[in-house]
Amino acid sequence: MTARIGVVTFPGTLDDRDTQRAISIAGAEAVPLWHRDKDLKQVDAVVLPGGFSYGDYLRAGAISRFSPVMGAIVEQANGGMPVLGICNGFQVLCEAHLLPGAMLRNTGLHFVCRDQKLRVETSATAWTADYAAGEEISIPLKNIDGRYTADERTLDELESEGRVVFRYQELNPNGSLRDIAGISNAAGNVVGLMPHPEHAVEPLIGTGRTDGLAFFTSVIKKLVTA
Amino acid sequence: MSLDTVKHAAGTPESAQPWKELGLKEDEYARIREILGRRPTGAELAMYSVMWSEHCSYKSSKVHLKQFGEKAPQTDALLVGIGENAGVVDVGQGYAVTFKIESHNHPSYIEPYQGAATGVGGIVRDILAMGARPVAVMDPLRFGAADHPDTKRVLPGVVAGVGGYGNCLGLPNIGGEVVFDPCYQGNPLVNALCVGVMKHEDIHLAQASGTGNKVILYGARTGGDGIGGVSVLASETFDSTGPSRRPAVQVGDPFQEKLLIECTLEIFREQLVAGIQDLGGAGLSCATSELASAGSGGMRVELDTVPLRDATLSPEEILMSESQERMCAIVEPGKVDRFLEICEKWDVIATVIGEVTEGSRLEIFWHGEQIVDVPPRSVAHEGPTYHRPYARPDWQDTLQADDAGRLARPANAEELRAQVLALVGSPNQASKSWVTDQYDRFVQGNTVLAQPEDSGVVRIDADTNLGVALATDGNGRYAKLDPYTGAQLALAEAYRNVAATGAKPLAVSDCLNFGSPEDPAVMWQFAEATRGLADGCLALGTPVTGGNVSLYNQTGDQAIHPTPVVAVLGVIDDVNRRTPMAFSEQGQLILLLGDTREEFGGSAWSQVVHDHLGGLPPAVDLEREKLLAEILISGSRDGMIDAAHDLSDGGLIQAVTESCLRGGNGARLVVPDGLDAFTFLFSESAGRAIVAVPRSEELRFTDMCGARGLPVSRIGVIDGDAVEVQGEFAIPLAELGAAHEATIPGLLV
Amino acid sequence: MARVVVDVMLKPEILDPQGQAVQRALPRLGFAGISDVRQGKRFELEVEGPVDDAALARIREMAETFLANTVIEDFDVKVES
Amino acid sequence: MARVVVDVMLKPEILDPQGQAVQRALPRLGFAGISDVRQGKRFELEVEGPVDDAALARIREMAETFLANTVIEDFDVKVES
Ligand SMILES: Nc1ncnc2c1ncn2[C@@H]1O[C@H](COP(=O)(O)OP(=O)(O)O)[C@@H](O)[C@H]1O
Ligand SMILES: [Mg+2]
Repeated sequence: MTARIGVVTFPGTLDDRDTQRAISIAGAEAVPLWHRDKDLKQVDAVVLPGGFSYGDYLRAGAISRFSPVMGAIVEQANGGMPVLGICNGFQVLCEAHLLPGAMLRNTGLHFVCRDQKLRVETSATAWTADYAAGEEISIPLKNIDGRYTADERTLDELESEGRVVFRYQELNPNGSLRDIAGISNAAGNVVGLMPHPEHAVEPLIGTGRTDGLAFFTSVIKKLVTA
Repeated sequence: MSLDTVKHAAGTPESAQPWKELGLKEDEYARIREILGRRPTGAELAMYSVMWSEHCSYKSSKVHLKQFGEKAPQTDALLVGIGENAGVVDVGQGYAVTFKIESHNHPSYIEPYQGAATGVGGIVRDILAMGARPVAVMDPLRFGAADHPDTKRVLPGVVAGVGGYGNCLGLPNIGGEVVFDPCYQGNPLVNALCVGVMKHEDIHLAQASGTGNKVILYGARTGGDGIGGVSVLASETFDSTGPSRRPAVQVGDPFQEKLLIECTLEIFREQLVAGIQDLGGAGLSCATSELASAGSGGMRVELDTVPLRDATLSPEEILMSESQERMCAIVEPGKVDRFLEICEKWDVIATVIGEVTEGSRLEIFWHGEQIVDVPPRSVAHEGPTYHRPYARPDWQDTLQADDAGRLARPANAEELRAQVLALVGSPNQASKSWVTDQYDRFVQGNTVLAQPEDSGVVRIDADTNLGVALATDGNGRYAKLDPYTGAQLALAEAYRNVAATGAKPLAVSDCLNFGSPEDPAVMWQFAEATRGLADGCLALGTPVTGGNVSLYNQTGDQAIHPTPVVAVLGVIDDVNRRTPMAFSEQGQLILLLGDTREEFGGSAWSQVVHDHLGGLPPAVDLEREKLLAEILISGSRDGMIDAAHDLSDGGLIQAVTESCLRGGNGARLVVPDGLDAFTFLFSESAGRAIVAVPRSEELRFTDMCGARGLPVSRIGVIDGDAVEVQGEFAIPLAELGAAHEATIPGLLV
Repeated sequence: MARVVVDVMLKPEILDPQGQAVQRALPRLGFAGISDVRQGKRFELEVEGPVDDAALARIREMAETFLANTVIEDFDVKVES
Repeated sequence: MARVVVDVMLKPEILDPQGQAVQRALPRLGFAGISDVRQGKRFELEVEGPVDDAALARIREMAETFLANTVIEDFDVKVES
């Protein structure tokens, strides 16, 4: 069986086509989903890609969160379907309360584009099984609203439940609390992170490394063996 | 206020009109009356005045720009030449590439963020209007003195604007320039380039043909912002913003533009348009008159159907408004419904505002009454032409006689070392990562090389690995010393940068930034620079496909350095063989290609160490540039070189420093026979590059150079973690890196 | 037509680098005596029909679910006089 | 310590993409009856010492030269009660 992974396009989404390409390279079928779609075309997993949906006006992700497609995604995510939010997608997941916390303007106040080192803190999610816990990877990061924030209780809970999935290494590019780059929900099927694995799947392109490919192979393996 | 209809105008020939306030000259106003056989209506006057402005009509420059056509080299690559929104170049495999560079200088001085942002937005729509998907942007920028307080206002705003708009559109920024010079104080240069890709059959042109076809305006609503923007763009002073109380500043909405791009590409895919034009300077005046002028018939527009953001706008203001993020399409009646459906899908407002008519006139109505009745060509293509007087300024000889070769040179190795550090840490030579890290270079997932590489390279076909390369260059200091040679040096440098990454240079776009054309000295600089560029393009076989002229970049009688910025587009058939600049393998040999002479006029060294500008710029040898490019391309194709970096401002030591820092490896250099260390390190002789060659390839590579007659010398080896010049000095990479990286952030805190 | 203003500010415990940047710049520009700056958002809503309690309740709901993210922000709704 | 609020809004004739995006979203979220939305900035300044006319004049100057970009924005200074 070939896994079918949906990629949502909101108005203003930018990395949808790259994400589709990354999914194909990893060996699954990428299924485009439109923000007005009310059903998910029977996909097995969904990626909310990066970009500036609705221009990031109001707050990043604040308007997209109300799109018709999000209703279906919230429902199926709560039922266990793997969902990955990258950058703007992560912001949408927070706004939609599928993940706790919120994203704020970078402390440096600038857009930051860099090759970012991360530590994969856990392989116990749908999207990180092909990494080893503690593994260091380097993938592009590019955002202006990437400062992950939550109250202390939530942060402690995330830590104790092993739901901090990625942490910035060497440099915290945006002032995220506890160097958090990505988190998951309690069940581990919903993951959000600021850096961009889909830009690190081909040796020649971008940073020239393929450290992001395992996101997609992880979920594909899980879906195919399920 | 009563409506000034065509009928009313015909009956009131004596009514006084504000032609002067609109920037028209007396004879120009007389000519409009002659063309129309009556006085123009207010709406017609608005149209003529914006379309006949310097910015839209190129009235001072077009007699010189003609050379780009007259001297165009023979090439099969050019699919669409000068005159359309942008030129189109055949890059093989059925692909066509369109690219163009434009200026948004004056608006960016007034409001840096929005000025720069809308500059990016405007050039992207030009590329989109050709039928192409925009795939990357670049931003050649120039600011006043690095330590001037106003630079702290302008630079961060411009950079945030370029980034804010481009990032939000999802266009990777793959290169540009950041140059500081006191001559740009008060006149920063914000140039923006966009490149787009399409299949040959997708090329679209700006023409309104087919009687009965509908004129559809789509995108943002029309508002009062930007009215008078055209006059600001090209007028002598910032305060002559036309008759309107409306602000001249335009605010961009990159989200709207992103929707416009996706919506337009979907419309192209379904072949729903017969002609298309973006709305830029002069707004609807420009779009309607140009579409009608290039088409076969006339056009009728119901102006009151235009969706407005501000209901109080007058018809004149609607015609002149430069509200951003709008496009105008000509659509067959049977395809209108589908067109509107796609717009609805993307939340883009679209309105049928008129149709193509049988006749030959552009007619515009306001609630049923006719307010415009003109021959469209007279508005769009038959504006005034000036043969402005020009003369070589008398100070030019004095300037050239002030030879930089006489400047005091470092007396010993210690001074030499100190000057190297001063050079690589000077604002113009320092790392620009503070700027470029604010730009997304990864989006779209096709970026093969981006800043700080010699050229930006993007893959355009993921199956065949076909790619294009682009570099922009300009050196106002060289051009000030000799505008003819300076323009050719800009061209040669961009050409060399493209070749250094392994791509074959194909075509040129240019942005000519100069002072006031009413100053004969400036006009001479302009004439010389265009002549130099046209001759250079002919010699290199790379036609000019389009570009932009920005005049009046001056404060009082103080003009900026003449600054022709040249963009060269190249093609690389397999991006896998692109050559990066990094020295990444210890033990590889460093070879210097080309001749090094004592050439310091206009050099970075003369600026940094002596604050001097005088003498002659480096000599240009375009045959040598071609040969060098061939060698660099062959070296890449045959896998002989692992790194290459062109030599330009700052000379060899600058290039070696950049390649070492990028690769994280040091280098041991030996001064070749016949050269002194100072000249070896700092000369800016053109036609040179350094390459890193695996030892196993040295003989094959140097044999190739020998056989083709390109001088090559082995100058060192990649080694250690310092840059060492044997017998002179060594500088640890960490120290070089700190000097190179710290400068720009230090200036802007 | 009436105008309702919604002010949205970061909660006091949340770091506000924009406000801080403004505050840090002030002395350099010659403005002394400002001990703290916070930067937030102001929305001006033009409301059709009467701004009665029901309308205000709806706007408050809109602020709570949409205009502000109450994880990080507080809001305040005022009828403009 | 007194609080002075500076509200900065885009001039009415200037495009406000953010406000427009918010307004367009409202009906989809089930909020009808809002005919226009403009989004601006709100600065809360904590002022040391008395907020007398001199202090207000200084703050107004600060707003004019720094907090607002008067090419495209208007501002309003208020003492918080
Ligand atoms: N404003 C900018 N935007 C994007 N890239 C830039 C900008 N300024 C400089 N760069 C990049 O930094 C690198 C070094 O610039 P420069 O020294 O001008 O290059 P060169 O001398 O080779 O033309 C190049 O890759 C250039 O494209
Ligand atoms: Mg270069």
